[in-house]
Amino acid sequence: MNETLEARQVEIVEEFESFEDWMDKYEYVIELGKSLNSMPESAKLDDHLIRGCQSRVWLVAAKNDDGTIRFEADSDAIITKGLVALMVRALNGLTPKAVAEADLWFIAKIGLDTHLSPTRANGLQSMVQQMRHYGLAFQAKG
Amino acid sequence: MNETLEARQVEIVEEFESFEDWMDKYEYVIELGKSLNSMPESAKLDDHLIRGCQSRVWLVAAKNDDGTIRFEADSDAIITKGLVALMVRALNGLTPKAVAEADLWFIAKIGLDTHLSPTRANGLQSMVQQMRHYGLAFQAKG
Amino acid sequence: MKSLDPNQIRLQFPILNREVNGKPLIYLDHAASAQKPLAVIEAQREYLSHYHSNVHRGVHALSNQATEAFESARRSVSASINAEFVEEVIWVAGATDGINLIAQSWGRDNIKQGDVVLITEMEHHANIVPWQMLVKACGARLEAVGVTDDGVLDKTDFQNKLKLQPKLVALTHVSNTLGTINDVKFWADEAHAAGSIVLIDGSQAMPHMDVDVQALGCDFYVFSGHKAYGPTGIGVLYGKRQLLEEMSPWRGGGEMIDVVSLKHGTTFAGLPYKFEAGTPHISGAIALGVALNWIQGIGKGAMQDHENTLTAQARRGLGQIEGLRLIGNAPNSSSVVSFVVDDVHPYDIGTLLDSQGIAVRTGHHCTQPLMERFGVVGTVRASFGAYNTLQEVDALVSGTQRAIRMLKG
Amino acid sequence: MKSLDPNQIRLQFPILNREVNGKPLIYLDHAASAQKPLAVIEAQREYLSHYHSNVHRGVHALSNQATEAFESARRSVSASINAEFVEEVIWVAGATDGINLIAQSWGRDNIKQGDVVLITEMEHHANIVPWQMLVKACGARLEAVGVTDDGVLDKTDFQNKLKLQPKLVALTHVSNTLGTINDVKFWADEAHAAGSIVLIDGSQAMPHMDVDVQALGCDFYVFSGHKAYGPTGIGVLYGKRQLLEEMSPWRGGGEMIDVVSLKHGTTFAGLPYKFEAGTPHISGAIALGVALNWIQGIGKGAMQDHENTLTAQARRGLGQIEGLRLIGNAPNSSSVVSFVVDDVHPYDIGTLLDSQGIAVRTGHHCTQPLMERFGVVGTVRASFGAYNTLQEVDALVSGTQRAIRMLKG
Ligand SMILES: Cc1ncc(COP(=O)(O)O)c(C=O)c1O
Ligand SMILES: Cc1ncc(COP(=O)(O)O)c(C=O)c1O
Repeated sequence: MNETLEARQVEIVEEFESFEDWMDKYEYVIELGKSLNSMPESAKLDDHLIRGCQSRVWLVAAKNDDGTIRFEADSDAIITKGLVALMVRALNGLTPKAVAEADLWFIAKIGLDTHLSPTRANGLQSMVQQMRHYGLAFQAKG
Repeated sequence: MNETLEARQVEIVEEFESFEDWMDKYEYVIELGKSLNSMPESAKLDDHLIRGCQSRVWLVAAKNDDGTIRFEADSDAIITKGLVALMVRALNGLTPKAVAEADLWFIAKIGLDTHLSPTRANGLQSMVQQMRHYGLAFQAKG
Repeated sequence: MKSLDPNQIRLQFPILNREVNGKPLIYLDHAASAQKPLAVIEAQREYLSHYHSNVHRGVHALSNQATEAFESARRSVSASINAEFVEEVIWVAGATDGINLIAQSWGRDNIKQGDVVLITEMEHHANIVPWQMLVKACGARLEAVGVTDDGVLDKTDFQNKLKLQPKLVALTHVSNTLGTINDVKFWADEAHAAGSIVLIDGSQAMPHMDVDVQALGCDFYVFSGHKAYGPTGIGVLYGKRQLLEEMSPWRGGGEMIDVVSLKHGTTFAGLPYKFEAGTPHISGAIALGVALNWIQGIGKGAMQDHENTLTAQARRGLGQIEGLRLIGNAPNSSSVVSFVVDDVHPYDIGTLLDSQGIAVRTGHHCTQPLMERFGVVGTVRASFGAYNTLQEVDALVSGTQRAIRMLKG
Repeated sequence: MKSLDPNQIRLQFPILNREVNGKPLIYLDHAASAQKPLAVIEAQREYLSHYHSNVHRGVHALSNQATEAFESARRSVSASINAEFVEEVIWVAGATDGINLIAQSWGRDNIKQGDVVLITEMEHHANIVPWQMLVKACGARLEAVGVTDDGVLDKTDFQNKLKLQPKLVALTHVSNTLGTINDVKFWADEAHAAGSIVLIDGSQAMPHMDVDVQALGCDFYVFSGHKAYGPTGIGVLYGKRQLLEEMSPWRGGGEMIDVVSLKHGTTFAGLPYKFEAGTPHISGAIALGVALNWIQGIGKGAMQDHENTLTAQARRGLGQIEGLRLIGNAPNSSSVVSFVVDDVHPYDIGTLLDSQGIAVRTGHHCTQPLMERFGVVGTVRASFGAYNTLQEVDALVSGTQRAIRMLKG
């Protein structure tokens, strides 16, 4: 269990606790989506695309000098993008090992797990998997 | 409405009225089946065969000198044969017109109509139709 | 004609009492699948609880009872589409299954190298992919009639493409994405004049309007039970008797045979059984019969009137929202409203409507070529049934406004 | 292992309270279709009353709830047959539909002119006719392994026919007419050694005995829901992932596609969706999941024990009736008893049993080649499920005696 990750998840959950209803939650997710930097169109390559049936997600991962992982991500739907922002916030700057083993329990806790169901059309589930794969891959490369 | 046919149907219904339960009814149907002359094997031609999924019925029709119809029929299942016997008894010796227009209400009245349902596997429904067809055909021939 | 009181009708739909996300459910996804009246739910329960049995050939009472109900449901279907003969009604698993049956039986028998199959740009994938697969297998060619900006079949294009003398014209009665009602009688006549066989996809028409296959003059007509207030897993393929008689069977197995012999080969049963291999979906067929009778009881005319009122109000209300564009503006249309909003993803609108308890569908609605035609990734689609109310339409409009404010603000 | 109390189980089957022809129903037609426990009936009602919606791709809560339940049912099936991957479980309309899928997808891709497909003389028409149709279309050849007088597969004949190096061996796990349990693991190994692909028809095994597709080593396994205490219109095709991945789709339409384009052609979805075109039988799948869990709850071991007791008693009792001949006397057999009586037509016995409230099936049981093999026009078949009792077996025996007395007397 990675302490940084745990602390971040606790923080996110606290942020969401104040919201009384769904619309307020989404209001905040939308805000998060808007404040996440968009990837330049030139970076939205098919190689980075995770296709859901409806909204699309782009994900790029790179290694920082200290060996931790840096994610950049985007989506064409703003709510998806807000959730993407949360994932990135939770996992950015962690070690490959921590990413590979990450248990993202905060999503369920804040009640947005339906967006991550494998049958959901937004590509988020695949994104989380893809993030873990990067963790594994970067671990392997050493 | 043919009076002979009506009288015969009334008679059959009366015969069946005395039976208290199904087994008694079938006992009698079986008896009727046994007492109906079997057709010689040589007469059981495919031309005369009415195939049900389970039991088979053979039916031959001929014209009497007075223009009425004479039926001969048989079945490989004895209950079917008993029912065949009842049909033959009801319709034998009637004019082609009477046969073509025959309303065989007695079957329902004695409670054996499930055996005549089109979905029933015994070929009886097709037999009744075939008898009416003979009525029509012999009418046409004059 | 009696008019329809949706509040009376709602009482018959147990699901409409429920909440989602803490809000009362407003179900505007009728075109994806209709909710079920109690009569249908109970018919299925009653069947399974009291007279379930395998049908046909049984000697016992249960089997006869099940068979009678099953065949009586076929008669209900036959009556409700005015088929000439009851054996023209074939049970299938749904519209998709029915179209595949035609493609793989009639199609493989009749489509030869170089032949043309004609569809339209507004078809559901169910009426596209089977033909793509068929033409590929046979070396034939698939052509599609274009759609105008209003979402209407392009008449000139259609007439030009009929000059290719397509062997088959496969056309939807009502578009599930645009709501457009096609003049299928007119096109069936034109197609017949060009020597084509005509298949109508009635999935979105059967739940809403009178369907008379003889008056339409089509050769095949298919629809799914679940969109017509019936259960899942069952649908209907209607075909003209002579065509069906000439066709090869598709699925082999029990029920569809006459004599099976390893030495002498197998002969097939007559219609409709030739196309009904295996144990059928008995409870589904029976409950679909009940659903169609239930529709009959309310009256399709009354339903259509009511749904037209809802649709008009939705189009009016949504049409006034800035930046919102209705996709599909045919003069003659059914109870489907599709729209997109500038700079907003349909998924976001759908999610925010859902969190207000309003169920709409977003995405391509299994009509990707139509999305391409209109240059959109997807639409938000609201669709209405007999149980929807004007208040629900108003909630859709204000909910959409609220969603857009949140997303753009 | 817990043993099973049929009287407790009967309480869960509403239909068993009814009368037919004025007598309490004794349902001995399990092999044609099982009756349904309340859990299954209620699962379907509950679904239709509270969370029906079209599955997949929906943004709204109902759609997600339905999708979760639908996919969770797939996991139940996967667990109950011990599939390696959940996507190896494909929903089909029933065993017949599943076998046709294999014949028309895998078959058309793999069977070439001169190839041999091997079945057996004891197959159900569902496992004969699709292969007859396939070999006819492909110029291949169908061979059938013979059956001994006891109703067992002829081992020598089987081994000889494997020397023909059949591309496919399609074999029933349990005979629906004879009750014979085939050693499918043994034959799967032998067939694989001969280079064949192996399809097992599990229609009559799944409701009665443990099925572990990995242990059996088969490539395909199919069964129908309605025989396994589940609803009608749904069934399962299991296939090894790699085989399924290589196979062409069969039905085209919605759900089974990735991108549909009229210009660039269509790409297909991954497993399992590639084979699930159109709106699936959602309520059927969910209720089948419940049925398999219900079976699990009782335990197949306990069921089989109980059913073996019933069958042994029936064989004993019937076997003592003069002039009665049991058809099928395999040492290893399931809860099916078929018989004929000298000079008596099966239909007559079936009718007289029915009038005593006893539901049996008579006729060829969709196994005409087997009837030919045994030189009979049909048999009377009694078949048992978990809800049958020894008293019912006794009623069958005495009812048959009475019928014979009436018919011969
Ligand atoms: C051994 C066997 N195979 C296949 C089938 C066909 O099953 P269904 O009619 O449910 O498709 C049956 C049942 O009739 C059967 O007993
Ligand atoms: C116009 C149209 N055709 C075909 C279909 C396919 O119906 P199903 O998925 O029930 O087979 C649908 C429904 O999705 C439809 O709307």
